[in-house]
Amino acid sequence: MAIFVDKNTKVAVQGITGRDGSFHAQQMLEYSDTVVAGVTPGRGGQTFADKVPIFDSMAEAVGQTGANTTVIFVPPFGAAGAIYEAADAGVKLIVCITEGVPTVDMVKVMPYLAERGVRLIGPNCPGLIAPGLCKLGIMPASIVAEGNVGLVSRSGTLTYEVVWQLPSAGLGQSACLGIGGDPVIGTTFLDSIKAFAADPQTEALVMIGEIGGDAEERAAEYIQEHVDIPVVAFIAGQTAPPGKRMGHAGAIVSGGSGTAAEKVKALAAAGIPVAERPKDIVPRLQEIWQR
Amino acid sequence: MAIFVDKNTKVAVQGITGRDGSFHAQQMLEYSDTVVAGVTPGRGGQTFADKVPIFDSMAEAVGQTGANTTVIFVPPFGAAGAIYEAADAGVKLIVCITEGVPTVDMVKVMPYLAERGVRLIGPNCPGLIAPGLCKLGIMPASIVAEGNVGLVSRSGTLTYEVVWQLPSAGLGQSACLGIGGDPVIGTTFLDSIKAFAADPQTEALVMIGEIGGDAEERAAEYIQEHVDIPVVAFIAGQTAPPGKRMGHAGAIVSGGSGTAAEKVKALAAAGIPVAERPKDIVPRLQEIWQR
Amino acid sequence: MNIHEYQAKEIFARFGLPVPPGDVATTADQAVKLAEQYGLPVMVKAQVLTGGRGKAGGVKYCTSVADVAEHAEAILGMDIKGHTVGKVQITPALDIAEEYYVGMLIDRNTKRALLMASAEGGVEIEQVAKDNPDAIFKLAIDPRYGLLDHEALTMALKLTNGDIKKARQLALAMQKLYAAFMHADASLAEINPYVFTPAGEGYAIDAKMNLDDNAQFRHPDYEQLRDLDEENAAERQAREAGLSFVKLEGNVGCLVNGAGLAMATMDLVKYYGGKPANFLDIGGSSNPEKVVNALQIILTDPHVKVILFNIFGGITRCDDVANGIIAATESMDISVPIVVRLTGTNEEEARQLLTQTDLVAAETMDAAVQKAIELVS
Amino acid sequence: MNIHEYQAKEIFARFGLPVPPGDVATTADQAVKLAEQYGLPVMVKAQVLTGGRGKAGGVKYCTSVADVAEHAEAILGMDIKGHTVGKVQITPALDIAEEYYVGMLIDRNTKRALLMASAEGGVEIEQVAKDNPDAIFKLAIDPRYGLLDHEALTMALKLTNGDIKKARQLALAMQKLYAAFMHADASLAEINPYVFTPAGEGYAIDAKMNLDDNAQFRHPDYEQLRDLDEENAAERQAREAGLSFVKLEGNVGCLVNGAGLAMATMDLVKYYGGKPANFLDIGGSSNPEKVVNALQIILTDPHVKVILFNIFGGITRCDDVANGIIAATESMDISVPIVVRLTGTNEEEARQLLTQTDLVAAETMDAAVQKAIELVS
Repeated sequence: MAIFVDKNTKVAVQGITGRDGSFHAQQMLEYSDTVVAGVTPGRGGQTFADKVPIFDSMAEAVGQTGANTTVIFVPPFGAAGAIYEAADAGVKLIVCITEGVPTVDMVKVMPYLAERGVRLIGPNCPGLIAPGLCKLGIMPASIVAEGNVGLVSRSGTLTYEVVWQLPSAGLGQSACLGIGGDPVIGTTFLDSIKAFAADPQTEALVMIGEIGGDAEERAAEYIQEHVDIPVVAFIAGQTAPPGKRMGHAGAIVSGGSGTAAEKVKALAAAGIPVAERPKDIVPRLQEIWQR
Repeated sequence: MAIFVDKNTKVAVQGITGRDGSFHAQQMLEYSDTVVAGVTPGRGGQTFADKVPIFDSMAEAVGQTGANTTVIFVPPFGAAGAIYEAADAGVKLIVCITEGVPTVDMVKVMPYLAERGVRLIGPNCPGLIAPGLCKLGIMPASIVAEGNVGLVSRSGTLTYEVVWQLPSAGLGQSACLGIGGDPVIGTTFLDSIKAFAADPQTEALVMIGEIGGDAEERAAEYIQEHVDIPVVAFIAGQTAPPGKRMGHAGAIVSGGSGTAAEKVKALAAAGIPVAERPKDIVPRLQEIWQR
Repeated sequence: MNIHEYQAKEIFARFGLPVPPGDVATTADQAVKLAEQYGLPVMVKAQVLTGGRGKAGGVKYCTSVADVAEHAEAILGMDIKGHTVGKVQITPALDIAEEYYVGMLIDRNTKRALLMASAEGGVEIEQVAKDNPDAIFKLAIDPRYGLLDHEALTMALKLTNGDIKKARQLALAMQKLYAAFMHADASLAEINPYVFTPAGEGYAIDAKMNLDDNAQFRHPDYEQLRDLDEENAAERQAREAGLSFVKLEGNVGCLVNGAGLAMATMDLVKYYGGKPANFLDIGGSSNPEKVVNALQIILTDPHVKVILFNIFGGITRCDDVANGIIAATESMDISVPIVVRLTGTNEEEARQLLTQTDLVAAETMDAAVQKAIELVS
Repeated sequence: MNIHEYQAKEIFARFGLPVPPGDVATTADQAVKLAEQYGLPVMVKAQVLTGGRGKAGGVKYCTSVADVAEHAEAILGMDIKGHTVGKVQITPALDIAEEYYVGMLIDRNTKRALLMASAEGGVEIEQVAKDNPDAIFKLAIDPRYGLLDHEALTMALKLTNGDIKKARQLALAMQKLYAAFMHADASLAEINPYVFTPAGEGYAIDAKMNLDDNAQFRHPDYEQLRDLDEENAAERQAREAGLSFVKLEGNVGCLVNGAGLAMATMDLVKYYGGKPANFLDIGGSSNPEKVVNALQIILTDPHVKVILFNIFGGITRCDDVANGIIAATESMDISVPIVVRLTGTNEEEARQLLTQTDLVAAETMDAAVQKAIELVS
């Protein structure tokens, strides 16, 4: 069943006529037939890839195709606007791929989503892939396989690195979720872990964290108290110097907090094994996973 | 039972140490013992009229006295702030007496109140008096008497004028409500009429409107469809020239709409008698009221 | 408070709306200089706080300096609906391909700022509302989020029939108008018309704004926006004294406490065949100074033949009010008769006090009005 | 982006925060002139993008012109934690009766701007947080309504222990700080300390602000706030090339696609006993130009003894990426060995391509890191 999506998921792509939007919409289409609409103001009436109708607005896209989910590839200055539009149109899941969205924009959009009961993944994230079901975002479909491991991560390629190792252990994924590396994001580790814990398909969890904030610590606390399936963690950024932003806007050790060491300590204290190297993740999971 | 208040009403007075606040708090105290707290930041710990404790904040006032209602006598620049504070502290009825509150401030405060399920009366209004029960605001208690007529009005003294005439007809009031003459107000004619219609004590209604907006027309429509008790109306401003603000910020005929003639027509069309002179109100009511 | 087109344009420009250059002249010479500065053709536009200046000949298209001089000369000093034109705005005349209406006002029902827009620009929006209400699109704006990109763009695309380039300009103009409206504490803000040149460039070529007097405390610049020349002397005096006053054409001067009661009093004067000289709300107090101010303001009008006090004494007792009125009238030299009606707490005592004066006491509002009218004829 | 105290103060002042006068000097002469202009005593304050300048001797109280000259001379050019002081701020020294801390940052958990305030001003807030966390009051601000009057005043009254006059000033400062924070797209804004003079007048005498680089598109003034002298040349070059780069002290130059994988690569270098020379995220493409830029940036560091590519080819196929790397390296003259690890779609084909070059191919991340470290020693 995966998380956040199911067989009724119908996807609109906002910014479908842009460079990234069109490329990834094509990839999404190739993976499954869940993409039902594209949105680019001023391009309403056109068709994408000979089959997906393009609309001027999300309201029209939702009204005419029943889209309930959207993936946003709109440039940073319009990304928050696209989120408001999608929420206003009534979709219930928004995946914002856009990198470089101002944090204040995200702060402002959050209550709008909360008022409407809309889930946001991202921004600045690779999105979600539920193998065999659908792909929302930019994760490479070629490396995933259906299975029972849930993956949640703040980064993209590091996640793929881990996904890449699962087949050798005979494992696949229930869903693979990149929540993004920005300071203010919609779906957090905590939200994702709650969803995975409630998903019958997911039998084990891998959480890939990094420096900055205390989302990993919060997740650890929750896992210790509420999650019964095996969980293994990895934390990137042991060698990151304080005060420097490591690519992701949220990956920064500031005021002495948000260090990898603190996170590792909190996870260990919650009984969650923390792999030292990416390649240790799968073995550590197998150690604790009684299949 | 009156409307909006009952025997559990416990009143805080915001701005109790100001000139108007202290004068009217005294009057309210003399009318009933519902005033339980005063609020003036910086004056916490003092006592008003030897018995009402003064607090620095509404949060403290509510916390320590159980106040569930507030009457605001704070100057215009702080009035909206006082409304936010009261709503945040958890009171459910706010009466804002302050005249001269910027309209944009009221526009901004409205959703805050809606989110918290708080009723606002005013601003720029005389408030509410429920004879024999309590007085919230500045209406002269000396002229009211308990009875079964509900009065709702956009103005103050014109209402008193009508109240003054009721005893000669052997009538008193269930409640007398001044909703204020500003363009954006909390409780409208429609809200008041719904409440009066639901109040078993109220057997007849007098609605005193004036030029500007279409609140009277909306009320008329509602009354025609949903209200069974007799209603008489009066509209002030037949002689008001267009484009001129007649005292109340909301009493202005603009763009040819909001005229007294239009209102009278709508009321008459809804089967509501409209008195030509204030002194005709009570006789018109008696004509249609089968007691 | 209404402000002039040129002032509204200054505010609009401050918030980033595309306003063509322009400046005001109070003489034909200045007008010519400005026209030479901007280059011809230019518009000469009467700056006057009323509508219908176009029909009255207050807006002229000028292709030559001679035109400018002639029209500026004619328009300056012109009377438009009782307003004397003291200033003209000179602004380059644009080539106009399309005209839109974009406006914003406070909507009492939604309790929000209401955006209104129409592709039928350049005409009175009230007329469009009457003739073709479907041509006006409306949106009440949630103050928590402001006018969102997609809301503005969706409305703009309807206006431009899908022309995305024009729609983006219009949408941006709507958002900037909203910002100006909220930050300036406006009660009305209109761009009529918002035009596109043949090259597709959008401009707000006319501007109207009403500002909320109640918000003046946080806008120190409001005071200098007020055009004192446009204000009647009595109205200015009333404003300075903190009184609510509107001059009318009759001869019964009315002093009433409370705006609703004041309107009802005017209405009653008319009902009994008289003509009210004014609306005046003296507020709730018995303060003799306020009464003196009010009387002075009313007496600046030579048409006033009688003065009618209609006071409801509620919390302030009627005898106190009577004493206030007596003190005020005694300190002045008033040649017209004064009728006083005081109702409410201690009204008997109040009437008693009045019997010892020249003031004519009345028991009811109707009696007072009738007496006042009698005294006029 | 961090900005200097004097720049943050300019922003604060624009939003109405009470900031004492002040200006910057780049020479002792200028400093003296400014001191004479403001009148003594003054503070001479190093403008440097790091904390702890006070302890380092970068902030001096001066009672004479000679003092100013001497201290400005000493501070200008001073090295503070690797930053060279290029400017000093000269500002009148105030009499200080009380010091408060008022700060604001983005709180990831509430997803809001978080106001923090403490009566323990003038010391590092991290220290207060450690020693006496209850002394810091916090409030997450609802962006729909902003920092409301009563919220600010309630917190301020706690700070001042009920002193209403000071509380009102502090509350206003908090609200103005919030406005500055949101409008300037800050990620951190601090007044430390906010002081009261013995006469009870409040001032923000120190200011710190970090701005959100992502918001630069709507702040044309950001670019001129950036102190290019404070930036390391390689970091500036990376920023201009749109690459995410952080210089470190090691000798293994890392080029990785994705920030998380880049950090994990650095960590793995350390795990196997090596030292990463940098963090560098080259992003998702196989664009040779980007690879060339990245290599140039890394090679500005003479300590780099080996270059390690760690690329996960997902949607972009590994053979495409390999071709990109080959094209880039062939166009340059690189004297250090290069280890390339490519994983993902078509990784076999990619490794095949690399065998025809001088590049050292590795199958796994661990193998690549180990090989790179071997090549250094």
